[in-house]
Amino acid sequence: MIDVLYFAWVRERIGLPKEQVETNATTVGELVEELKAREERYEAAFADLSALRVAVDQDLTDFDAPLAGVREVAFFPPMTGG
Amino acid sequence: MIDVLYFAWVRERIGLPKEQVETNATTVGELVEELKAREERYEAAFADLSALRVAVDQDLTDFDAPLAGVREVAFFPPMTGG
Amino acid sequence: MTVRVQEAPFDLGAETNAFATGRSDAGAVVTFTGIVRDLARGDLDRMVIEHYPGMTERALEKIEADARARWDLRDCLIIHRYGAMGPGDMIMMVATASPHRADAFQAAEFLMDYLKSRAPFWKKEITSDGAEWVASKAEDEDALGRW
Amino acid sequence: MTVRVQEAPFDLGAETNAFATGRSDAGAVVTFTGIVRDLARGDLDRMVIEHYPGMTERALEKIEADARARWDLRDCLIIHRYGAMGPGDMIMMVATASPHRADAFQAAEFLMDYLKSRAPFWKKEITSDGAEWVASKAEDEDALGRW
Repeated sequence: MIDVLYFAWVRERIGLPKEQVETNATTVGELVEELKAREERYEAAFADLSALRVAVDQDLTDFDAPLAGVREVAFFPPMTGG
Repeated sequence: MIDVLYFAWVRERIGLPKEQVETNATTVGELVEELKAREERYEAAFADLSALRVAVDQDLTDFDAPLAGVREVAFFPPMTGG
Repeated sequence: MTVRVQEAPFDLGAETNAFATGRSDAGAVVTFTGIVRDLARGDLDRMVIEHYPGMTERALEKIEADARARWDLRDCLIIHRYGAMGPGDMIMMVATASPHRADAFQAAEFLMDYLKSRAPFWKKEITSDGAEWVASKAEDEDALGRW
Repeated sequence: MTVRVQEAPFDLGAETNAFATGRSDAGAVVTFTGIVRDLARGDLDRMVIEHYPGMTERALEKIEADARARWDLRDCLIIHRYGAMGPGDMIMMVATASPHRADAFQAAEFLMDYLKSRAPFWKKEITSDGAEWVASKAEDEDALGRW
Protein backbone atom coordinates (compact mmCIF):
# COMPACT_ATOMS: atom_id res chain seq x y z
CA MET A 1 0.00 0.00 0.00
CA ILE A 2 1.27 3.44 -0.96
CA ASP A 3 -0.13 6.81 0.15
CA VAL A 4 -0.77 8.89 -2.96
CA LEU A 5 -1.16 12.66 -2.46
CA TYR A 6 -2.44 15.31 -4.84
CA PHE A 7 -1.97 19.08 -4.61
CA ALA A 8 -3.32 22.23 -6.26
CA TRP A 9 -5.19 21.63 -9.52
CA VAL A 10 -4.21 17.96 -9.54
CA ARG A 11 -6.08 17.58 -6.25
CA GLU A 12 -9.06 19.48 -7.63
CA ARG A 13 -9.16 17.50 -10.87
CA ILE A 14 -8.96 14.12 -9.15
CA GLY A 15 -11.30 15.30 -6.40
CA LEU A 16 -9.41 14.19 -3.32
CA PRO A 17 -6.21 15.15 -1.49
CA LYS A 18 -4.98 11.68 -0.59
CA GLU A 19 -5.74 8.01 -1.08
CA GLN A 20 -4.19 4.66 -0.34
CA VAL A 21 -3.33 2.66 -3.43
CA GLU A 22 -2.65 -1.06 -3.68
CA THR A 23 -0.26 -1.41 -6.58
CA ASN A 24 2.25 -3.70 -8.23
CA ALA A 25 3.82 -0.83 -10.15
CA THR A 26 7.61 -0.77 -9.93
CA THR A 27 8.04 2.87 -11.03
CA VAL A 28 6.14 6.13 -10.64
CA GLY A 29 5.40 6.00 -14.38
CA GLU A 30 3.73 2.58 -14.03
CA LEU A 31 1.68 3.86 -11.09
CA VAL A 32 0.49 6.77 -13.24
CA GLU A 33 -0.57 4.32 -15.98
CA GLU A 34 -2.57 2.27 -13.45
CA LEU A 35 -4.29 5.40 -12.12
CA LYS A 36 -5.11 6.68 -15.63
CA ALA A 37 -6.74 3.35 -16.43
CA ARG A 38 -9.10 3.73 -13.48
CA GLU A 39 -11.31 6.68 -14.34
CA GLU A 40 -11.70 9.70 -16.58
CA ARG A 41 -10.71 12.17 -13.83
CA TYR A 42 -7.30 10.48 -13.44
CA GLU A 43 -6.88 10.41 -17.20
CA ALA A 44 -7.60 14.17 -17.22
CA ALA A 45 -5.21 14.93 -14.34
CA PHE A 46 -2.34 12.95 -15.84
CA ALA A 47 -2.93 13.88 -19.50
CA ASP A 48 0.25 16.00 -19.76
CA LEU A 49 3.05 14.70 -17.55
CA SER A 50 5.32 17.58 -18.58
CA ALA A 51 2.95 19.85 -16.61
CA LEU A 52 3.37 17.71 -13.48
CA ARG A 53 5.97 17.20 -10.83
CA VAL A 54 6.34 14.19 -8.56
CA ALA A 55 7.80 13.66 -5.11
CA VAL A 56 8.61 10.26 -3.64
CA ASP A 57 8.78 10.12 0.15
CA GLN A 58 8.84 13.93 0.10
CA ASP A 59 11.80 14.31 -2.25
CA LEU A 60 11.36 15.70 -5.76
CA THR A 61 12.16 13.09 -8.37
CA ASP A 62 10.99 12.05 -11.84
CA PHE A 63 8.57 9.57 -13.39
CA ASP A 64 11.27 6.91 -13.78
CA ALA A 65 11.78 6.70 -10.01
CA PRO A 66 11.42 3.17 -8.55
CA LEU A 67 8.67 2.43 -6.01
CA ALA A 68 10.35 -0.33 -4.02
CA GLY A 69 10.05 0.47 -0.30
CA VAL A 70 8.26 3.77 -0.98
CA ARG A 71 5.52 4.88 1.42
CA GLU A 72 4.36 8.16 -0.12
CA VAL A 73 4.05 9.50 -3.68
CA ALA A 74 2.78 13.01 -4.42
CA PHE A 75 1.70 14.61 -7.70
CA PHE A 76 1.39 18.35 -8.23
CA PRO A 77 1.98 21.18 -10.71
CA PRO A 78 5.25 23.16 -10.77
CA MET A 79 5.70 25.14 -7.57
CA THR A 80 4.80 28.81 -7.34
CA GLY A 81 5.84 29.90 -3.85
CA GLY A 82 7.87 32.89 -2.75
CA MET B 1 38.53 82.94 -2.83
CA ILE B 2 37.82 79.23 -2.77
CA ASP B 3 36.70 77.20 0.23
CA VAL B 4 39.05 74.24 0.57
CA LEU B 5 37.80 71.31 2.71
CA TYR B 6 39.70 68.33 4.10
CA PHE B 7 38.26 65.07 5.42
CA ALA B 8 39.45 61.98 7.33
CA TRP B 9 43.23 61.59 7.49
CA VAL B 10 43.76 64.50 5.07
CA ARG B 11 42.03 66.76 7.60
CA GLU B 12 44.13 65.30 10.42
CA ARG B 13 47.40 65.64 8.52
CA ILE B 14 46.76 69.24 7.50
CA GLY B 15 45.33 70.05 10.91
CA LEU B 16 42.12 71.81 9.93
CA PRO B 17 38.79 70.93 8.31
CA LYS B 18 38.37 73.99 6.12
CA GLU B 19 40.13 77.13 4.99
CA GLN B 20 39.66 79.92 2.49
CA VAL B 21 42.35 80.07 -0.15
CA GLU B 22 43.26 83.00 -2.41
CA THR B 23 44.56 81.40 -5.57
CA ASN B 24 45.33 81.99 -9.22
CA ALA B 25 45.38 78.25 -9.94
CA THR B 26 43.34 77.29 -13.00
CA THR B 27 43.07 73.59 -12.16
CA VAL B 28 42.79 71.44 -9.04
CA GLY B 29 46.31 70.14 -9.78
CA GLU B 30 47.74 73.67 -9.74
CA LEU B 31 45.95 74.38 -6.45
CA VAL B 32 47.54 71.27 -4.96
CA GLU B 33 51.01 72.48 -6.07
CA GLU B 34 50.39 75.86 -4.44
CA LEU B 35 49.30 74.20 -1.18
CA LYS B 36 52.27 71.81 -1.17
CA ALA B 37 54.64 74.77 -1.54
CA ARG B 38 53.22 76.35 1.63
CA GLU B 39 54.21 74.02 4.45
CA GLU B 40 55.46 70.57 5.28
CA ARG B 41 52.02 69.34 6.48
CA TYR B 42 50.48 70.07 3.05
CA GLU B 43 53.45 68.39 1.36
CA ALA B 44 52.79 65.34 3.57
CA ALA B 45 49.04 65.28 2.92
CA PHE B 46 49.39 65.58 -0.86
CA ALA B 47 52.48 63.36 -1.25
CA ASP B 48 50.60 60.58 -3.05
CA LEU B 49 47.74 61.90 -5.17
CA SER B 50 46.71 58.37 -6.17
CA ALA B 51 45.63 57.88 -2.53
CA LEU B 52 43.40 60.97 -2.69
CA ARG B 53 40.05 61.90 -4.18
CA VAL B 54 38.81 65.36 -5.00
CA ALA B 55 35.36 66.93 -5.24
CA VAL B 56 34.66 70.28 -6.87
CA ASP B 57 31.46 71.99 -5.76
CA GLN B 58 30.45 68.66 -4.18
CA ASP B 59 30.87 66.53 -7.29
CA LEU B 60 33.62 63.93 -7.53
CA THR B 61 36.10 64.84 -10.24
CA ASP B 62 39.84 64.55 -10.93
CA PHE B 63 42.97 66.64 -10.52
CA ASP B 64 42.70 68.05 -14.04
CA ALA B 65 39.37 69.75 -13.26
CA PRO B 66 39.29 73.52 -13.99
CA LEU B 67 38.71 75.96 -11.12
CA ALA B 68 36.97 78.77 -13.03
CA GLY B 69 33.82 79.78 -11.12
CA VAL B 70 34.36 77.11 -8.46
CA ARG B 71 33.39 77.92 -4.85
CA GLU B 72 34.38 74.73 -3.00
CA VAL B 73 37.12 72.12 -3.42
CA ALA B 74 37.40 69.10 -1.10
CA PHE B 75 40.25 66.62 -0.66
CA PHE B 76 39.83 63.26 1.03
CA PRO B 77 40.85 59.58 0.91
CA PRO B 78 38.78 56.96 -0.97
CA MET B 79 35.35 56.54 0.63
CA THR B 80 34.63 53.71 3.05
CA GLY B 81 30.93 54.00 3.88
CA GLY B 82 28.27 51.33 3.85
CA MET C 1 19.23 28.87 11.19
CA THR C 2 15.47 28.88 11.29
CA VAL C 3 12.73 27.64 8.96
CA ARG C 4 9.11 28.42 9.80
CA VAL C 5 6.01 27.45 7.80
CA GLN C 6 2.90 29.01 9.30
CA GLU C 7 -0.62 30.18 8.55
CA ALA C 8 -0.42 33.21 10.86
CA PRO C 9 0.94 36.57 9.69
CA PHE C 10 4.45 37.46 10.80
CA ASP C 11 5.81 40.86 11.81
CA LEU C 12 8.52 41.67 9.26
CA GLY C 13 9.97 44.47 11.37
CA ALA C 14 10.13 42.43 14.56
CA GLU C 15 11.63 39.44 12.71
CA THR C 16 14.21 41.66 10.99
CA ASN C 17 15.20 43.35 14.25
CA ALA C 18 15.47 40.02 16.06
CA PHE C 19 17.64 38.69 13.22
CA ALA C 20 19.97 41.68 12.87
CA THR C 21 20.25 43.21 16.34
CA GLY C 22 23.67 43.08 17.96
CA ARG C 23 25.11 40.95 15.19
CA SER C 24 28.75 42.08 15.46
CA ASP C 25 29.88 38.77 13.90
CA ALA C 26 28.35 39.69 10.52
CA GLY C 27 28.44 43.18 9.06
CA ALA C 28 25.93 42.46 6.29
CA VAL C 29 22.26 41.50 6.64
CA VAL C 30 19.99 41.09 3.60
CA THR C 31 16.25 40.47 3.70
CA PHE C 32 13.78 39.67 0.97
CA THR C 33 10.04 39.98 1.55
CA GLY C 34 7.34 38.71 -0.79
CA ILE C 35 4.07 40.66 -0.76
CA VAL C 36 0.70 39.82 -2.35
CA ARG C 37 0.43 42.09 -5.39
CA ASP C 38 -2.85 43.34 -6.67
CA LEU C 39 -3.53 42.11 -10.20
CA ALA C 40 -2.92 44.40 -13.17
CA ARG C 41 -6.66 44.77 -13.51
CA GLY C 42 -6.91 45.55 -9.79
CA ASP C 43 -9.51 42.99 -8.74
CA LEU C 44 -7.65 40.46 -6.64
CA ASP C 45 -9.92 39.48 -3.78
CA ARG C 46 -7.52 37.14 -2.07
CA MET C 47 -4.69 34.71 -2.63
CA VAL C 48 -4.70 31.21 -1.16
CA ILE C 49 -1.47 29.31 -0.74
CA GLU C 50 -1.51 25.52 -0.50
CA HIS C 51 1.54 23.55 0.59
CA TYR C 52 2.70 20.03 1.29
CA PRO C 53 3.15 19.71 5.07
CA GLY C 54 6.28 17.74 5.89
CA MET C 55 7.87 18.07 2.47
CA THR C 56 7.76 21.87 2.70
CA GLU C 57 9.90 22.04 5.85
CA ARG C 58 12.20 19.35 4.43
CA ALA C 59 12.68 21.23 1.13
CA LEU C 60 13.30 24.57 2.85
CA GLU C 61 15.82 23.03 5.26
CA LYS C 62 17.69 21.50 2.33
CA ILE C 63 17.76 24.82 0.45
CA GLU C 64 19.01 26.57 3.56
CA ALA C 65 21.73 23.93 4.14
CA ASP C 66 22.82 24.29 0.50
CA ALA C 67 23.12 28.06 0.95
CA ARG C 68 25.16 27.64 4.13
CA ALA C 69 27.52 25.24 2.34
CA ARG C 70 28.13 27.74 -0.47
CA TRP C 71 28.48 31.04 1.37
CA ASP C 72 29.94 32.31 4.64
CA LEU C 73 26.65 32.71 6.51
CA ARG C 74 26.43 33.38 10.22
CA ASP C 75 22.65 33.05 10.23
CA CYS C 76 19.75 32.39 7.93
CA LEU C 77 15.96 32.69 8.31
CA ILE C 78 13.08 31.52 6.12
CA ILE C 79 9.43 32.19 6.99
CA HIS C 80 6.68 31.20 4.54
CA ARG C 81 2.94 31.46 5.10
CA TYR C 82 0.13 29.35 3.71
CA GLY C 83 -3.65 29.88 3.67
CA ALA C 84 -5.59 32.98 2.64
CA MET C 85 -4.05 36.45 2.23
CA GLY C 86 -5.17 39.76 0.75
CA PRO C 87 -3.36 42.31 -1.46
CA GLY C 88 -0.48 43.96 0.42
CA ASP C 89 -0.15 41.08 2.91
CA MET C 90 3.28 39.61 3.42
CA ILE C 91 3.64 36.07 2.08
CA MET C 92 7.16 35.18 3.12
CA MET C 93 10.61 36.45 4.00
CA VAL C 94 14.19 35.28 3.96
CA ALA C 95 17.12 36.85 5.80
CA THR C 96 20.86 36.19 5.57
CA ALA C 97 23.75 37.44 7.72
CA SER C 98 27.37 37.31 6.58
CA PRO C 99 30.66 39.11 7.17
CA HIS C 100 30.64 39.88 3.41
CA ARG C 101 27.91 41.82 1.65
CA ALA C 102 28.27 39.87 -1.60
CA ASP C 103 27.70 36.61 0.30
CA ALA C 104 24.63 37.97 2.07
CA PHE C 105 23.12 39.17 -1.22
CA GLN C 106 23.94 36.04 -3.22
CA ALA C 107 22.71 33.66 -0.55
CA ALA C 108 19.41 35.55 -0.27
CA GLU C 109 18.92 35.40 -4.05
CA PHE C 110 19.82 31.71 -4.07
CA LEU C 111 17.31 31.00 -1.27
CA MET C 112 14.61 32.84 -3.22
CA ASP C 113 15.37 31.16 -6.55
CA TYR C 114 15.24 27.69 -5.04
CA LEU C 115 12.30 28.43 -2.80
CA LYS C 116 10.31 29.60 -5.85
CA SER C 117 10.85 26.43 -7.87
CA ARG C 118 11.71 23.71 -5.36
CA ALA C 119 9.57 24.26 -2.27
CA PRO C 120 6.07 22.79 -2.54
CA PHE C 121 3.85 25.89 -2.42
CA TRP C 122 1.08 26.69 -4.88
CA LYS C 123 -0.72 30.00 -5.22
CA LYS C 124 -4.33 30.43 -6.24
CA GLU C 125 -5.75 33.84 -7.11
CA ILE C 126 -9.40 34.50 -6.31
CA THR C 127 -11.11 37.36 -8.15
CA SER C 128 -14.73 38.29 -8.83
CA ASP C 129 -14.38 36.17 -11.99
CA GLY C 130 -13.44 33.01 -10.11
CA ALA C 131 -10.33 31.21 -8.93
CA GLU C 132 -7.20 30.39 -10.88
CA TRP C 133 -3.98 28.60 -9.99
CA VAL C 134 -0.94 30.78 -10.72
CA ALA C 135 1.15 29.32 -13.53
CA SER C 136 4.85 28.80 -12.93
CA LYS C 137 7.17 31.02 -14.97
CA ALA C 138 9.87 29.65 -17.24
CA GLU C 139 12.14 32.45 -15.97
CA ASP C 140 11.85 31.09 -12.42
CA GLU C 141 13.09 27.68 -13.54
CA ASP C 142 15.77 29.36 -15.68
CA ALA C 143 16.97 31.37 -12.67
CA LEU C 144 18.33 28.15 -11.13
CA GLY C 145 20.77 27.79 -14.01
CA ARG C 146 23.06 30.48 -12.67
CA TRP C 147 23.90 28.73 -9.40
CA MET D 1 12.17 57.80 -2.47
CA THR D 2 13.94 58.84 0.71
CA VAL D 3 17.54 59.64 1.64
CA ARG D 4 18.41 60.31 5.27
CA VAL D 5 21.84 61.11 6.73
CA GLN D 6 21.70 61.25 10.50
CA GLU D 7 23.72 60.87 13.68
CA ALA D 8 20.89 59.20 15.63
CA PRO D 9 20.30 55.44 15.55
CA PHE D 10 17.42 54.21 13.40
CA ASP D 11 15.00 51.36 14.11
CA LEU D 12 15.59 48.84 11.31
CA GLY D 13 12.37 46.95 12.05
CA ALA D 14 10.19 50.06 12.15
CA GLU D 15 11.79 51.42 8.96
CA THR D 16 11.37 48.07 7.19
CA ASN D 17 7.73 47.77 8.23
CA ALA D 18 6.98 51.35 7.19
CA PHE D 19 8.64 50.69 3.83
CA ALA D 20 6.99 47.34 3.07
CA THR D 21 3.57 47.44 4.71
CA GLY D 22 0.59 47.36 2.38
CA ARG D 23 2.78 47.60 -0.70
CA SER D 24 0.47 45.79 -3.16
CA ASP D 25 2.12 47.65 -6.08
CA ALA D 26 5.41 45.80 -5.57
CA GLY D 27 5.65 42.13 -4.66
CA ALA D 28 9.35 42.22 -3.84
CA VAL D 29 11.10 44.18 -1.10
CA VAL D 30 14.84 43.82 -0.44
CA THR D 31 16.75 45.40 2.44
CA PHE D 32 20.44 45.57 3.18
CA THR D 33 21.71 46.55 6.63
CA GLY D 34 25.32 47.35 7.51
CA ILE D 35 26.37 46.57 11.08
CA VAL D 36 29.54 47.50 12.98
CA ARG D 37 31.61 44.31 13.12
CA ASP D 38 33.92 43.56 15.93
CA LEU D 39 37.52 43.27 14.74
CA ALA D 40 39.09 39.85 14.20
CA ARG D 41 41.12 40.38 17.36
CA GLY D 42 37.96 41.39 19.21
CA ASP D 43 39.01 44.73 20.64
CA LEU D 44 37.01 47.32 18.73
CA ASP D 45 36.00 50.02 21.20
CA ARG D 46 34.03 52.13 18.75
CA MET D 47 33.78 53.22 15.14
CA VAL D 48 33.50 56.87 14.15
CA ILE D 49 32.08 57.83 10.78
CA GLU D 50 32.91 61.20 9.26
CA HIS D 51 31.04 62.56 6.26
CA TYR D 52 30.83 65.61 4.00
CA PRO D 53 27.55 67.37 4.81
CA GLY D 54 25.85 68.57 1.65
CA MET D 55 27.84 66.40 -0.74
CA THR D 56 26.68 63.26 1.08
CA GLU D 57 22.99 63.90 0.47
CA ARG D 58 23.76 64.99 -3.10
CA ALA D 59 25.77 61.82 -3.83
CA LEU D 60 23.15 59.52 -2.30
CA GLU D 61 20.33 61.20 -4.21
CA LYS D 62 22.26 60.77 -7.46
CA ILE D 63 22.91 57.08 -6.73
CA GLU D 64 19.24 56.58 -5.93
CA ALA D 65 18.14 58.37 -9.13
CA ASP D 66 20.54 56.20 -11.15
CA ALA D 67 19.02 53.07 -9.60
CA ARG D 68 15.49 54.25 -10.38
CA ALA D 69 16.48 54.92 -13.98
CA ARG D 70 17.86 51.39 -14.40
CA TRP D 71 15.26 49.25 -12.63
CA ASP D 72 11.51 49.19 -12.15
CA LEU D 73 11.44 50.51 -8.58
CA ARG D 74 8.28 51.61 -6.82
CA ASP D 75 10.20 52.91 -3.83
CA CYS D 76 13.70 53.26 -2.49
CA LEU D 77 15.15 54.18 0.91
CA ILE D 78 18.70 55.00 2.03
CA ILE D 79 19.58 55.76 5.66
CA HIS D 80 23.21 56.29 6.67
CA ARG D 81 24.50 57.33 10.08
CA TYR D 82 27.61 59.30 11.02
CA GLY D 83 29.31 59.83 14.38
CA ALA D 84 30.29 57.23 16.99
CA MET D 85 28.95 53.64 17.05
CA GLY D 86 29.84 50.44 18.91
CA PRO D 87 30.12 46.81 17.74
CA GLY D 88 26.71 45.46 16.72
CA ASP D 89 25.26 48.93 16.06
CA MET D 90 23.55 49.49 12.73
CA ILE D 91 25.43 51.86 10.44
CA MET D 92 23.11 52.13 7.48
CA MET D 93 20.34 50.48 5.48
CA VAL D 94 18.94 50.52 1.99
CA ALA D 95 15.56 49.19 0.88
CA THR D 96 14.10 48.66 -2.59
CA ALA D 97 10.57 47.74 -3.71
CA SER D 98 9.79 46.39 -7.17
CA PRO D 99 7.23 44.22 -8.92
CA HIS D 100 10.17 41.94 -9.90
CA ARG D 101 12.44 40.24 -7.39
CA ALA D 102 15.49 40.42 -9.68
CA ASP D 103 15.06 44.21 -9.94
CA ALA D 104 14.70 44.61 -6.18
CA PHE D 105 17.87 42.55 -5.57
CA GLN D 106 19.97 44.16 -8.29
CA ALA D 107 18.96 47.70 -7.38
CA ALA D 108 19.84 47.08 -3.71
CA GLU D 109 23.26 45.70 -4.70
CA PHE D 110 23.83 48.64 -7.04
CA LEU D 111 22.92 51.11 -4.28
CA MET D 112 25.36 49.41 -1.92
CA ASP D 113 28.20 49.22 -4.44
CA TYR D 114 27.93 52.90 -5.32
CA LEU D 115 27.31 54.02 -1.77
CA LYS D 116 30.51 52.22 -0.65
CA SER D 117 32.76 53.91 -3.19
CA ARG D 118 31.00 57.13 -4.22
CA ALA D 119 29.30 58.54 -1.14
CA PRO D 120 31.64 60.63 1.06
CA PHE D 121 31.80 58.62 4.28
CA TRP D 122 34.99 57.60 6.08
CA LYS D 123 35.26 55.08 8.88
CA LYS D 124 37.74 55.25 11.73
CA GLU D 125 38.25 52.32 14.09
CA ILE D 126 39.17 53.06 17.68
CA THR D 127 40.77 50.27 19.73
CA SER D 128 42.84 50.16 22.90
CA ASP D 129 45.88 50.51 20.59
CA GLY D 130 44.70 53.77 19.08
CA ALA D 131 42.69 55.02 16.13
CA GLU D 132 42.99 54.03 12.49
CA TRP D 133 41.18 55.09 9.33
CA VAL D 134 39.71 52.09 7.51
CA ALA D 135 41.43 51.57 4.14
CA SER D 136 39.26 51.29 1.06
CA LYS D 137 39.24 47.89 -0.61
CA ALA D 138 40.18 47.35 -4.25
CA GLU D 139 37.27 44.89 -4.46
CA ASP D 140 34.82 47.69 -3.60
CA GLU D 141 36.05 49.81 -6.49
CA ASP D 142 36.09 46.71 -8.73
CA ALA D 143 32.46 45.97 -7.81
CA LEU D 144 31.37 49.05 -9.79
CA GLY D 145 32.67 47.46 -12.98
CA ARG D 146 29.74 45.09 -13.24
CA TRP D 147 27.08 47.82 -13.59
